[in-house]
Amino acid sequence: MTKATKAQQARAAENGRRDLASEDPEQLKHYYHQMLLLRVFEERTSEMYTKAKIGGYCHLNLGEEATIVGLMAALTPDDYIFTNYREHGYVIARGADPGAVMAELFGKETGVSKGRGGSMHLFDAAKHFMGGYAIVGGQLPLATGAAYALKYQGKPGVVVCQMGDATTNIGAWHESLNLAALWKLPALFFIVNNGYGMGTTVEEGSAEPELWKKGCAFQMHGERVDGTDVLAVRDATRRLRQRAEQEGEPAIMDVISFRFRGHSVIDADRYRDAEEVKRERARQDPVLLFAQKLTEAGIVDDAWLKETADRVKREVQEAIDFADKSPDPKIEELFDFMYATPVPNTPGRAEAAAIAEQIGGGR
Amino acid sequence: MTKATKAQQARAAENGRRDLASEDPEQLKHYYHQMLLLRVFEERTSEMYTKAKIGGYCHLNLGEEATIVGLMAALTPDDYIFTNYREHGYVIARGADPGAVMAELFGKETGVSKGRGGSMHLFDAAKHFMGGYAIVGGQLPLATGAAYALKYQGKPGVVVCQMGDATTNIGAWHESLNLAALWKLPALFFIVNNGYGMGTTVEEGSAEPELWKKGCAFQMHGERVDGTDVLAVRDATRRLRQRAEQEGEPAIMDVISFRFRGHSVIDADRYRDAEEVKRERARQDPVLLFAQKLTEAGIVDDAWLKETADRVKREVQEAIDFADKSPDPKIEELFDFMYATPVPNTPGRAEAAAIAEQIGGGR
Amino acid sequence: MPVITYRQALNDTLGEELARDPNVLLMGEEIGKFQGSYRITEGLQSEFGKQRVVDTPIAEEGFVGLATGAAMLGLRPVVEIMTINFILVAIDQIVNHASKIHYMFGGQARVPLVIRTPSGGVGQLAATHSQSFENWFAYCPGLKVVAPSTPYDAKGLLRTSIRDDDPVIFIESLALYDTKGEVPQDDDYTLPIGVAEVKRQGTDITVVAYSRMTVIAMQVAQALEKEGISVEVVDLRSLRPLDRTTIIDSVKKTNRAVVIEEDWRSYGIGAEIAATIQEEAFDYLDAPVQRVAGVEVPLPYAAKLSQASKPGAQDLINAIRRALQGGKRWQK
Amino acid sequence: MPVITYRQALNDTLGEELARDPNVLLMGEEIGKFQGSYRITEGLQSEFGKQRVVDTPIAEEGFVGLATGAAMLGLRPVVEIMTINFILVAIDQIVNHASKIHYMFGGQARVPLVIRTPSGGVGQLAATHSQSFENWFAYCPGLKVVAPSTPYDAKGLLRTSIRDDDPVIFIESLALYDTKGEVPQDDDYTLPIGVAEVKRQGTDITVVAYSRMTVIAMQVAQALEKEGISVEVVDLRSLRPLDRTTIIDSVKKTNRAVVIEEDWRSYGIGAEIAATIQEEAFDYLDAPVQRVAGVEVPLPYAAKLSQASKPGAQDLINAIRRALQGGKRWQK
Ligand SMILES: Cc1ncc(C[n+]2csc(CCOP(=O)(O)OP(=O)(O)O)c2C)c(N)n1
Ligand SMILES: Cc1ncc(C[n+]2csc(CCOP(=O)(O)OP(=O)(O)O)c2C)c(N)n1
Ligand SMILES: [Mg+2]
Ligand SMILES: [Mg+2]
Repeated sequence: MTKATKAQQARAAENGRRDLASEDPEQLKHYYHQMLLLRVFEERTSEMYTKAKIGGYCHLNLGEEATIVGLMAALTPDDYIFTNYREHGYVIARGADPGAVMAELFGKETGVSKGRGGSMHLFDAAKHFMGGYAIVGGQLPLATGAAYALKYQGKPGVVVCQMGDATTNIGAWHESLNLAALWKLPALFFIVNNGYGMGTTVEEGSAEPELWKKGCAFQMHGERVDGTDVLAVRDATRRLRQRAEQEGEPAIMDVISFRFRGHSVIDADRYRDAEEVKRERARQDPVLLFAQKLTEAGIVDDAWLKETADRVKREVQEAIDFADKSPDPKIEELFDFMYATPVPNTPGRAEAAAIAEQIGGGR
Repeated sequence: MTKATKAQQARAAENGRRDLASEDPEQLKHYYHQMLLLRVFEERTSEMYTKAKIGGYCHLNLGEEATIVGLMAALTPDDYIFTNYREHGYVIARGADPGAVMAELFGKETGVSKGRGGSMHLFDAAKHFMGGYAIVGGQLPLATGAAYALKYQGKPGVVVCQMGDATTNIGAWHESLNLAALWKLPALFFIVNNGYGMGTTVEEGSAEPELWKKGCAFQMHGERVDGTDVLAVRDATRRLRQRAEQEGEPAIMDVISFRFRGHSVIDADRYRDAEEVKRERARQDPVLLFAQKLTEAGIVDDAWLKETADRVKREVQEAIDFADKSPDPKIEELFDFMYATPVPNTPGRAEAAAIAEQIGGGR
Repeated sequence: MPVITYRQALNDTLGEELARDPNVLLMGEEIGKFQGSYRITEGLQSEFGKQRVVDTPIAEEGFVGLATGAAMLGLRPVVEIMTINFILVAIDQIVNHASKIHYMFGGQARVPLVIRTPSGGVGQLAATHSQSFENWFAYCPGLKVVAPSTPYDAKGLLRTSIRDDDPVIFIESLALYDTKGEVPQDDDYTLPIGVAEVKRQGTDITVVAYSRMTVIAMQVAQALEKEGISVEVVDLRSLRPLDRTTIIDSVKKTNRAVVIEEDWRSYGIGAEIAATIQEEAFDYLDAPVQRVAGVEVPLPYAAKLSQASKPGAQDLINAIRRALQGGKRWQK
Repeated sequence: MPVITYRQALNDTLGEELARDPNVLLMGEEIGKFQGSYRITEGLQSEFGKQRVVDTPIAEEGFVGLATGAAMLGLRPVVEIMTINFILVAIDQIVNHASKIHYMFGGQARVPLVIRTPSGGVGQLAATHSQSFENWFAYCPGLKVVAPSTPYDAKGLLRTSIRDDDPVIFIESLALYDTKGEVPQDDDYTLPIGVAEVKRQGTDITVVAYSRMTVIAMQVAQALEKEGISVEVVDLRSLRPLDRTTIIDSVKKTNRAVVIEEDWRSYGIGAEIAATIQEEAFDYLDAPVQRVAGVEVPLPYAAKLSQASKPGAQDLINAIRRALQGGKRWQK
């Protein structure tokens, strides 16, 4: 335990910002483009919500861009990802078409979940993105099970289980991490620590506020990472990913970033001091920080930044247009996907058609 | 963490056996009498089960006598106790009439739970024994809530939450200990570590097999205690009890003892090596060990031991006779206790009487 | 009587009970500093302090069980579960523990606990956030389950629930929070648990409903009146104990019945109502009891699919017409 | 066909499926070294190893969810929950997750998961260890729920369940494990999910049952035959999907029905059966559908109280007589 702790503190330090000399400029530009894409996508998403193009609950990744892009940069196609409901950016950064993601938010047939899931329930099987889950902690046992399957079948890859800081206080956390450590599963428990579970601070929710230390109960290694530094996240993930895959040593990543807005788009964020939020947003804006670093390092200039901004603007507009033009799912298909293996005495197309007809009579 | 751990290891050592010089001989004799009472009570209970006087599931405290008597010796009348389903000895050592406990096992109206609960669900409000619970981990949130109530009402006392080793792997453990630590509740999480959850060893169930260390996830202090040493258990409990009551610092006690028989009376214990079990029983028999210590210290002699054995034999026989002679609960009272606050449209005495009548017609 | 919202009625009642009894406390996620996800507890933490209005970590099993244990020692916790979908992680504490403690221990301990939670769907909350599970709790002896449909009932039943010594599951509805109605200000106004109410007198058919569906039933009853169809509306108010007498008396008068429920049809609340009516009013029924309920799918997000899956006024009207078409038996 | 016990039929089938498909694995508490609390998995760990027959810590939510996630990646886990009472701590993973994954994500992931668990009470297991919750699962779209009553059905349905690509809740009964019956040895013998069976032909009355209650129904049917009462027994076999056609066809023939269930009466399985019959066979019913069910109490431990609370053969006989007394409507 003592040793582990020392090691962990060392790591926490080592996860500091790195210089860009050793990096491939094109890679860095790609990261920036991705981060900006997520930023603009979410800003437009919030706009679309107020325009009532999007319904239900909607949680944004604003402030989390470096965390997401850094994580995805470290993963391989073999890896699987499970997340919570704050997942738009994860699906896009993992390679899903932004149009298909926006279409899902619009509830269209062309959406990544065929319009059945919505903002909190995105899925992309081809990209090994195994779902956004809206019950706090619900994705933890599932992700642990995916890691179990990889080990059982002797397949390469690891499973990343993303969650929020407040999720470390629910029972599923304890059971999942114990099983992962006990059975040496290739899993990374990736905590997006934005300091809040809705209005509750980490300190108000967890008796051990240093979340990376909570693995001690399972002899599981943990590290704190600066979530506003795309390279820090990428490198820590790479290192721990390899350890998980090759040594069957799961780990906790406590990735710190700042939540730019309320918990969801309908949260007015009254419980936080507006001034402080403004200050922190300026201080911890991953996109801005990265733009500065890249400029200082002479990797990009204002022209490139402007051009990239325009490009992203276009890309997001295209996503919105695609979503807008896409068709709604048909009521006649209401019972499609009910069961994977057909079974008698279950409604199907005919019953759905009857409902559709009745709707004609207004429902 | 580092500091805490050192401190804990020190404690673990300090919780070693003590000499008897400083002790009141009468107290020691009382402890011995209680331990033997539990021993014989459970042996006769198992006999009564095979005679079909007792039904359902039945879990014995054999091997756990010093743990129970030591715990109860340290508690005050203000304290509350919640346990799992392996609780016969706890209720008796807390001061319930052995006759009323045996009557409950027999399912009689005179039982501590009026025959409604049975072996796994004993209760004695007067003694602040707040129930045996048969869902693993179920008692943890309840006990935590009792501690919350003591603090809320500014009352003296602590709450002891007894559980087995394997119970530390379920979600309720995590949520309860986090809440207890976060809110500084006067609670002791008392683990009866008999090395097994049914057939599963501690190492097979918990990624951190040193259970007293699992509090690290909540910054909660923990200690290991020799559960075959009544004085070690008493003193450790006293110390941690006071800390919990006065400083609002909950703690974990990892109390080691050996399970003499199968998990329950119907478990043939095939998964353990019979020879080893025999050896360990001889080596870790708390009653035998204490008898030797007391004799060596010249506090008791064979005559007293014999006399105490006879007395205990009588006391348990009286308990059995009482249980035997006691009346069954009446079917006419089937719906008594349904609700604490009466409510319309709920069956009562009349409906129960109708059922009783029907039974005449054979059910 | 002043006209206030369902939300206000709940907020007032919680405040009054906190003021009345120092053993009453509120507990739940985001009920204090955040003012409550749906603002039911707005302002109460600033008024009564963090000791009486307790923000919890996300640990429903933990704090529901904690509240149960605290109730065993005499506190009277009123727990908020943000929505009924999240109650599944706490259900072991409610069903295997809170509901059994008084009976199983021979009456030695009481559990004066209230669990408030909104059930059902609104907007496009989709599969994990639009469910109804009140039938699960109504199934369990030892629990009391209420589901008020108006601000008036919400106040009367919440008061009674908080003052009751048994665990009460108090079912609310997101879609009702902004509805308005008259609410008595009288300090000891309460409503009994286990008693249904005939919310509207009628002679042609009985519509049995609870919670939000009662509002739809009342609207439909009014609309059909113009067509000369006289609908009697029975609002269950309590799902456990179930007031069968009020239902049966109504059906014996109207000879026809429809039950409308927001939950899934198979094994839902309506099944028990229909089964009860055919058991106790068989000879009075001129047509089968019709059920209007949610379509049996994990509620899809897409607006059209979501709408198509939820029971509405038109579905009720169609069911009423079906029931009225069912001719008198002896004419067959 | 050889005659074996229900337990043996399950044990054989699990072994055969483990041998047939390397992606099939068993998971649960004490199923390996301990040989299973009720010896259903006896010998399987020594035969197939610890990788295929996995002993878990006490963490139902964790390993049920783990099995669900593993199923999403192509494994076919068969999980044992020691008794259905303990499933409450895992129910969020089953209902909020496993049951929704295929539909909610537009068919992109399958969950070939089986959860086996004994329901109901036996002996004096008391309030926390004698419950029935199959109605809760039968309520949930996305789940399939089966409840075999004989060794024959147990084998056929378990095979189908393991080979099915959806989450199946497989309901067993402690009191059935030692019952015996003929079981086909044929390798591809399976039974369809969602289809009920007329276990006994009769003309005077239909008794609808499932799991252990079917055994009682068959005994009662035989006993009443001597009195010249011809009882038809419909064994539901599956609770979701529910085979309404088989039930209705039978009632249209007999004009009378009784449903017997071990669960609590209000909001139990029988409510849906009774509601369905009156909906779809109203004009054929000569008497109200009778329900025989568990008495609504947290099951007391005391032998007499416990016995008095459980449904039995005599209760069924009484209900059948009540139903037969219900005269033909048009004679009234
Ligand atoms: C079991 C459960 N309880 C409560 C909720 C309501 N809820 C949704 S998100 C949330 C806060 C989660 O905070 P955190 O884990 O830090 O993630 P973040 O939203 O900050 O990214 C809560 C309480 C839920 N969805 N599930
Ligand atoms: C939630 C739950 N899962 C499983 C069981 C079945 N069960 C009863 S006792 C037990 C083992 C508990 O072991 P431990 O906590 O070490 O206590 P011990 O019996 O050894 O005293 C199990 C698995 C249960 N009662 N509840
Ligand atoms: Mg957070
Ligand atoms: Mg143990």
